[in-house]
Amino acid sequence: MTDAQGKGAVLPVSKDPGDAILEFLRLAVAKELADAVILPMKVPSGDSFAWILMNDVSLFEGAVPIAAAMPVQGAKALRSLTRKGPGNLTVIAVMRPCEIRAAIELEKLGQVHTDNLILATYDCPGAIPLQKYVDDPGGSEEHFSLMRRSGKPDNTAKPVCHYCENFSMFDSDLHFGYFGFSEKEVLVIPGSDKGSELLKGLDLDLAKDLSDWKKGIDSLKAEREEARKSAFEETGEQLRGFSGMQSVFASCIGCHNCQSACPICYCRLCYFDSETAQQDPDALITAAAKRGGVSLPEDRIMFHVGRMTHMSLSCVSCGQCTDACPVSIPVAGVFSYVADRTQRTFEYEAGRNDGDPLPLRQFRKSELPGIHELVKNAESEEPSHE
Amino acid sequence: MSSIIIDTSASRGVTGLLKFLLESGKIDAALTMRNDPENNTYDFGLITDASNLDEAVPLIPVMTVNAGQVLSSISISRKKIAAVLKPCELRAFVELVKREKGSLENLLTISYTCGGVFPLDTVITGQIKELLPKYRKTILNGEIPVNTRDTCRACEHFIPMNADITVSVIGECEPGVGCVMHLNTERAVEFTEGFGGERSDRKFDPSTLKKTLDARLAEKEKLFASVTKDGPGLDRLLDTFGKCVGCHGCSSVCPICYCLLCDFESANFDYNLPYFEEHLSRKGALRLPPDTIFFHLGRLTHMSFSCVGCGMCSDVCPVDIPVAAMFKKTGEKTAALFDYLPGRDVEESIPVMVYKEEEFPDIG
Amino acid sequence: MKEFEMQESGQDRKLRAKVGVYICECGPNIAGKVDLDRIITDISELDDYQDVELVVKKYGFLCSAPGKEYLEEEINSNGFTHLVIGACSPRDHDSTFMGVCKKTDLNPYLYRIINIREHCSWVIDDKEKATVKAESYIRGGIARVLRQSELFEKPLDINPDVLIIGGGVAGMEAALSLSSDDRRVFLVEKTDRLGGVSIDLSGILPGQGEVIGKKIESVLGNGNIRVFLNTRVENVIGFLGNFEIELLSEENTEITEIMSGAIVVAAGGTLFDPRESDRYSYSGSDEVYTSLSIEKMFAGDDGAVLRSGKQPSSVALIHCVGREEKNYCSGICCSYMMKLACFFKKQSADIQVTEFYRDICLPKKNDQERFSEAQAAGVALIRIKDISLKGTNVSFERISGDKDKQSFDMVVLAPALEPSADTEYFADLLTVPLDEFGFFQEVHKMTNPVGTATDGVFIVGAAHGPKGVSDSMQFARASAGQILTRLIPGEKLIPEVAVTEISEAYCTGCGNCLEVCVYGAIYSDDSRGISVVNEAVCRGCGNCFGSCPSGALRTKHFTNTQLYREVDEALR
Amino acid sequence: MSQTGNILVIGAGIAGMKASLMLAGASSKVYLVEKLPIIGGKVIKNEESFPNLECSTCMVAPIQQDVLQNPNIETLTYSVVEKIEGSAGDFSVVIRKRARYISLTDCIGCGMCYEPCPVSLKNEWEENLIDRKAIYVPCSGSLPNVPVIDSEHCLRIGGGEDCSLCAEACAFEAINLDDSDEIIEVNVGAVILATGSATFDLSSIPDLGYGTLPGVYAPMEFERLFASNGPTLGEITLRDSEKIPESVAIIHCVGRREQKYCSAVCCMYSFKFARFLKHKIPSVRVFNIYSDICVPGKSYQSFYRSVEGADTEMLYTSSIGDVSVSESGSGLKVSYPDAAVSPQSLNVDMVILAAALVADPDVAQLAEVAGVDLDPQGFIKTVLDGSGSMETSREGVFVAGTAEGPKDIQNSVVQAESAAGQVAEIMTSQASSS
Amino acid sequence: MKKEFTPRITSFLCKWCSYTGADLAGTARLQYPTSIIPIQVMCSSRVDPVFLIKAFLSGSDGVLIGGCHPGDCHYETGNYHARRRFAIVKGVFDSLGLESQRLKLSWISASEGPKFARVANEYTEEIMALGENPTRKSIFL
Repeated sequence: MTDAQGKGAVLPVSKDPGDAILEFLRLAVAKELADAVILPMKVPSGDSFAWILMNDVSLFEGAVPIAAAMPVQGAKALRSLTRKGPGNLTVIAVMRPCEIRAAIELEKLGQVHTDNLILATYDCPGAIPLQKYVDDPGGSEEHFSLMRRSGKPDNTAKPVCHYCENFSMFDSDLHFGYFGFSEKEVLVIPGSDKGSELLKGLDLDLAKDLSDWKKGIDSLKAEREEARKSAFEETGEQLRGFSGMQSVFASCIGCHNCQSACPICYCRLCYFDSETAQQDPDALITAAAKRGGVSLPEDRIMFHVGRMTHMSLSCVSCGQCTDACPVSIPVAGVFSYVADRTQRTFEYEAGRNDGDPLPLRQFRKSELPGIHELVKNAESEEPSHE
Repeated sequence: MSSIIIDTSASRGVTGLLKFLLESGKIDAALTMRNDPENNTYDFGLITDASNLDEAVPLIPVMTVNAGQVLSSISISRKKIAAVLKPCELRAFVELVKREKGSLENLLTISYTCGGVFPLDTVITGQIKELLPKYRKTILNGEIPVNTRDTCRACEHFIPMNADITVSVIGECEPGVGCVMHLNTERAVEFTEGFGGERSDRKFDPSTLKKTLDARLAEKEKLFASVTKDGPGLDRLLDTFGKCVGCHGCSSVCPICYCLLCDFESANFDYNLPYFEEHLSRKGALRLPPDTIFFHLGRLTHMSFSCVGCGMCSDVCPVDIPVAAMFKKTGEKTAALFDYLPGRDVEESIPVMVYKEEEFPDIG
Repeated sequence: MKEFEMQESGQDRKLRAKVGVYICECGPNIAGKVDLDRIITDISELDDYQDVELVVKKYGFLCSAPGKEYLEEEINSNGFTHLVIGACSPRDHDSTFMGVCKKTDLNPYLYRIINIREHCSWVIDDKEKATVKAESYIRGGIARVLRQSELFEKPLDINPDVLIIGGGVAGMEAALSLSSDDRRVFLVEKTDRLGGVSIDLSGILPGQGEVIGKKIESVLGNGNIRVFLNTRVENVIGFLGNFEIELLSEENTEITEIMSGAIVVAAGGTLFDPRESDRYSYSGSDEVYTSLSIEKMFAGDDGAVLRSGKQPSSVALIHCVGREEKNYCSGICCSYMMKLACFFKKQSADIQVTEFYRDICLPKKNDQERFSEAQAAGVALIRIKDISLKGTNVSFERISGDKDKQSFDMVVLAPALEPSADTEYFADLLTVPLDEFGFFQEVHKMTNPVGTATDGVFIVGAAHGPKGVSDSMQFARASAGQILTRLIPGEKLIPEVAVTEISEAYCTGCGNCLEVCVYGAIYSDDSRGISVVNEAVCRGCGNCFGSCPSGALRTKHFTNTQLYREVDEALR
Repeated sequence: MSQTGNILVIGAGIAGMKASLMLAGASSKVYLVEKLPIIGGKVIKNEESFPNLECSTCMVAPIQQDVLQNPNIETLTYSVVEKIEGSAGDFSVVIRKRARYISLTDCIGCGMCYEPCPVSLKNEWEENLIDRKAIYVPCSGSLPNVPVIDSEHCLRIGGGEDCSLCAEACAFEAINLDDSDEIIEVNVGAVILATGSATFDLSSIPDLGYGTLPGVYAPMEFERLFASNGPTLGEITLRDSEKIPESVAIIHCVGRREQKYCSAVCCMYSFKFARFLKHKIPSVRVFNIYSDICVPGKSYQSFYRSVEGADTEMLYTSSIGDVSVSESGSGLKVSYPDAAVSPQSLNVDMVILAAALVADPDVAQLAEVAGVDLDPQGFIKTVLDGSGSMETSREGVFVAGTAEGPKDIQNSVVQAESAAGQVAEIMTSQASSS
Repeated sequence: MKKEFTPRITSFLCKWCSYTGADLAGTARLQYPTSIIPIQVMCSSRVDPVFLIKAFLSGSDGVLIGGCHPGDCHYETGNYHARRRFAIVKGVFDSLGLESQRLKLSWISASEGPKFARVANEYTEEIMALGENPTRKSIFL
């Protein structure tokens, strides 16, 4: 990692870190180090944000680099832009760490091409749930600015944010650090050669030592780790056995919004919407007859479990699924919990840019020694199923 | 054309009928809403064993998913099914049948004069518990219950079209009268044969219904006005749909949107880089992912004329876009072009599948 | 870092496109109005596409013989994967350049012609504007051609045999002109004899009797014609060149299965029943007759006499019976009524014969003789506006408006010709639409009157519309003409290439496309719950596409992505 | 005999083109000979064709394209057949390819050559309603879209003057002013005569004022007047004045008495004209003067009913032969005996004479060349009349379309298909026998 | 420094009639504005509603469909379906208050070169009057 030498450059802040970032981007575009940037912008109705690709500096005014809510997972924006290839434009995208991580996963899946992208992250205090933000933009903004200062998600933030330990520098080309600082300055830290290049181009010298900032970050991390443990324990409890699963997803109406909001679910046609997954009506009724009745739409649990198997290895716990759920099921909580386990099984961390191929695309002759035990455990859990 | 009167609540009456049908083997399965008390959630049950009907709440003013959609996947079965549907669900189903997405052949449709349903969040929050009693009273007097879906409040088609059995819920089932079932078809008469209750030739009583209708029409005017209050045009459109997050939840819960893969999720809407570059150079900025408005306009042209205004779309929209109101309003316009009413008659063919040689003289 | 044993990755396997862009100067017609050199520079510098190499050149006359050779050479030497020609209207030279491609390894469907003459240089005087427009067209062409894909002709084996439904004159005529040693004909007749109505008409058409008699003989005597009497067509599936047919014999109720490449429907017609209108008080029992029954009498020995057996002394011939009801003129009645009139006169000169007509319609060049003959024979002709009968008492309104009454011994009605009873059955069986009058609907009134929407099914004789014997035979021969020139024993059919296909993954089997396709090219595969295109029948119009919300259809060579890219480019 | 697979079709109208395409499709080599410089025949002169008023160009243009692009068809425009010798299965044919002076291969139809030509003449194809140059294409949209030089009137070719303005204007050196007729000899197995028909010579009935009264029109003149690619771009204005007619009389059955037959198409095109007029000029009054309505077949009467009363007033005359047209003031006076045989008259701006279809004046000569008999009406005779066979008195020679007698498009096509079928029959039987 | 506004009218022309008509306008050298962007389709029925919207939202100032006159369709009935589909899009546009004048369906036969030129000119005028399509600049689409 290029930030190994632990240095970063300093950007002055006028109002809030966002402006500093904007100023930085303006310069980059003006100096033609980048052709365009991708930033959130308030939608006309003012109660939400949209991703805007822009190169007209005069429009930067309306942009909000560090937005309080995450209506569309940034990786989706990057995917729509680069799915067909890297293109000729050098684009700087400023996004939350979880968004960048999702983008990196998607690149492994051939859905995103980062060749000409400069991926920038920032210290993320967490996001306000979409629904909350839409209902009360003003209030949410206040909460968010507090969170930004403290670096701690408050009760209005998305549940997953409370225990997200990847809220700061990850495998991005560039990172804007500001946690634990007076609102006076923002650190800009290169995370890759691309990043360093850009800073060089802007004659920003890496004068500032990062250790203080790092300390701050680490202590926040520690708190989140705690939160994480307890959260997972809770979820684990809820999920005990089949009935647990069932009650968590009891109110599911099968709209599959969680899947369409998910940045990792990149399929055009979800397997669980496809012909193959359709039940034959007669079979369904005979099945119903066996149990005296069946709940419709069928296979709701099947869908969620199935989706876990498909994408949990790449899940970045961004929480979009919970936001999208019309019946407020804590989908993200469950998926994050499951992902944590599956990813550990393969010593894999979603969103790492270390050339680690997707676990299911490779194998090691000698691995998963304990797999049989895993199966046994499953069996031993059998009795508690009902 | 006769009717059955049972000295019990409408809901019990219907459950009773379903029990009878199952036990007498006249049907193989019954489709009705159920209540799961421990998670206090609602879902659709396809019930084959009469004893499981205890948790049935056939007339509950909740729509977790449009029954038309549910039914379409099972109605092709050779098995006989009785289904309790809201009027708009039945209409949606009829639209689906026209699209080969279901069959009325082995179906006994039971519907009722509908007072409208509560949005899903009232269920999640448990609010519905308090709302229900009030609800029953209000619809008895033919008034519009509070907190129901705005498209329900503005729905003038609350009397079922072409249902085999119509249960009176609005107005007519005042205490003392009990549950009134109107048998509209031969099939209804034949299925209810041997079922208890007092037979009568009681006709539909329009009095309260009229009152409801007027109230609804008034609401509709208000609703339609509200969705275009700041005047029409592209800006207005952006104001409404601009915050769309592109989850396409509206189309996935839409009973009419039957496509496996929405065209707008197909490869047709992937763009090469030059496309973005061009727009960038033209506008200085553009939205990612693109085609937010495109999607909604496209859906409007694809299905608005078949929109039954059930309101599912608005209910699942994560950013509270008044999708249903917009679609209902536009739908009425487009359907009117062909004096078409979605779900009115299964024989009435879908406007886009047919044509008249002499029409639209002003076009072309 | 952990080491992996991995499958070989497919990363560096990539297709590189090389697009040739050749612009025809067309003398001053394009070069004079468009700055080609500028376009060439601009296009060559396009960096829109990854992995795409562009070769841009101009040439004097690409459509000229040397031009075509030049192009062929260029394609071969450069090994283009795609080709764009900027020239004139595809109507003029699309086929020309497709021809050039066919000579090379380049699939002709990976080429596109851009019309920068008719739509550009010829309609825009301002050179600057014309250049800009031409360039955006060509860019559009490049964007689109890159989305095109190879298409190949799929020749189909055909069965030259022919099924003919109906053993009347039309059917027999068709059978005789079609049958040969390498083409068998199956002639199916529902009754127990050949000849149809025309046998009864024998009376009025001189010599018709033996003519038809001969035809029947030669049909029965023809080894290549297999006649099925008392037989109905039970089931038909397939398309031009390949029909599978089930025949049901009424006698032993057994099913015969046959194959044929084409079907000629000569189901014939029947007469309008005067009872359908009370104006004629027709019972069939008194002295009011239809032309057909009179003809039968004339065919017999004692001619046309009253039920009493006596000669009628006065006969009224009434034209246009049913014309108003059916709202068409059968076009043959005037002629044969004149003939009948003469017959009566021949039978006995003292019979006074009166014809009541509305219009004289004698559309054949020789019909006029009949009229003169009738006049010469002293037949009274009365032009009327309106008429009604009470038995044989005729009350009528002359053209002048005067009302009048006359009574006769005998009245003969000329009923209109209408479709035979089983027309609807066949329409349904063969998925051929009927027209407003209940006759079969031809695929095109003028340019293809015997063809139908179901290619391979031909309509002849009175099943197509009211016709006399000669026209029926004419139509029969026309259908034979089409079959003889399209279904040639041993040769294959080459169906349309740019047809529609349906993606099994996306199709939901809603049936929209099925509904709008007039050619019956789409059927629903219930086992898979989707709709399927029969590429042998599809004409590639794309109507089905417009009806599909699921994006499940692709009209080859006109796919969405192709058109979208073209639009996007053009709008830059 | 390898040659016998070839076929000669004379006349590139709808019937000739149809037959050629069918036989070419059956992989015969077809020589399609057309005396005019363009193909398409009479039908392309109509803007729309009855009964369903279908755009004729849309209907025929694709057929023309197919003919010109079909590798099995050799289209010889501006050519005449001079000899047909031999017998069925082996005719030797002599064709004179008249000098066109413009190369069909080099010319791309840009039209640069018309401008400079100093000669101005009436355009016969446009029924003399507009002028053309000595080098010209008959109408816009002509196929092949290549001009021809009217050698008779060309200053250089006809007048011996030293003019080569057209050649100079041509960027493609497509014009060869020294071009000359070419004699082509081909062997064919069968011949189809599809030379079409003409319309009755209206000037032979002076009382109708055709040729003397500018307001009196022949049907084809009106077709062109209405055509959107015609002389007036579809504007209906009176000859010799820009006036838009306010009243029009259409007189039926002109020439029926003389010809002694009913052409069976005149009523329909008369009603079509009425519909045209009413659509273009809503205020116009149209009168159809008739004595018999002949609308045979399933689809004609309903059209008549839709026009009757709505687009035209129907005036019955007891004797159509006694109708006359005379000048009255600025307009025309039509006199006719009515149902009560009492004389009536009517003032109109325009008169259209529904002329009978008659045999083409050139057909007699063609009959000679082809060695076939004519019928009393001067049309080409079929031997087995009424049997649907299109064979003429000479074996191996067939006829199709209005060359055989008056008929509508549908029946012309049906005959063409029949003829093609009979030819195909011969070809196959020969193939199998040889 | 405001440069003149040249509208862009995406024109879907049916191969058999309108495209031929457009060709005829060319052969007759009838001048019409550069605004027309012809795109050949086999039949007007090939143009489904989504095409119109696509063209509209990607910034066409006008969208034109040219088809055979009713009754003349090369594929029997295609243009009748096209007309219905068009009616629906118009209906949607109207009820949303979008400028439905930016969508036009015109029957142009193969012989109507002059008509094609006329339609091109008149429609361009109309669009000129409407001004540039706001979708061209709007960034939240």
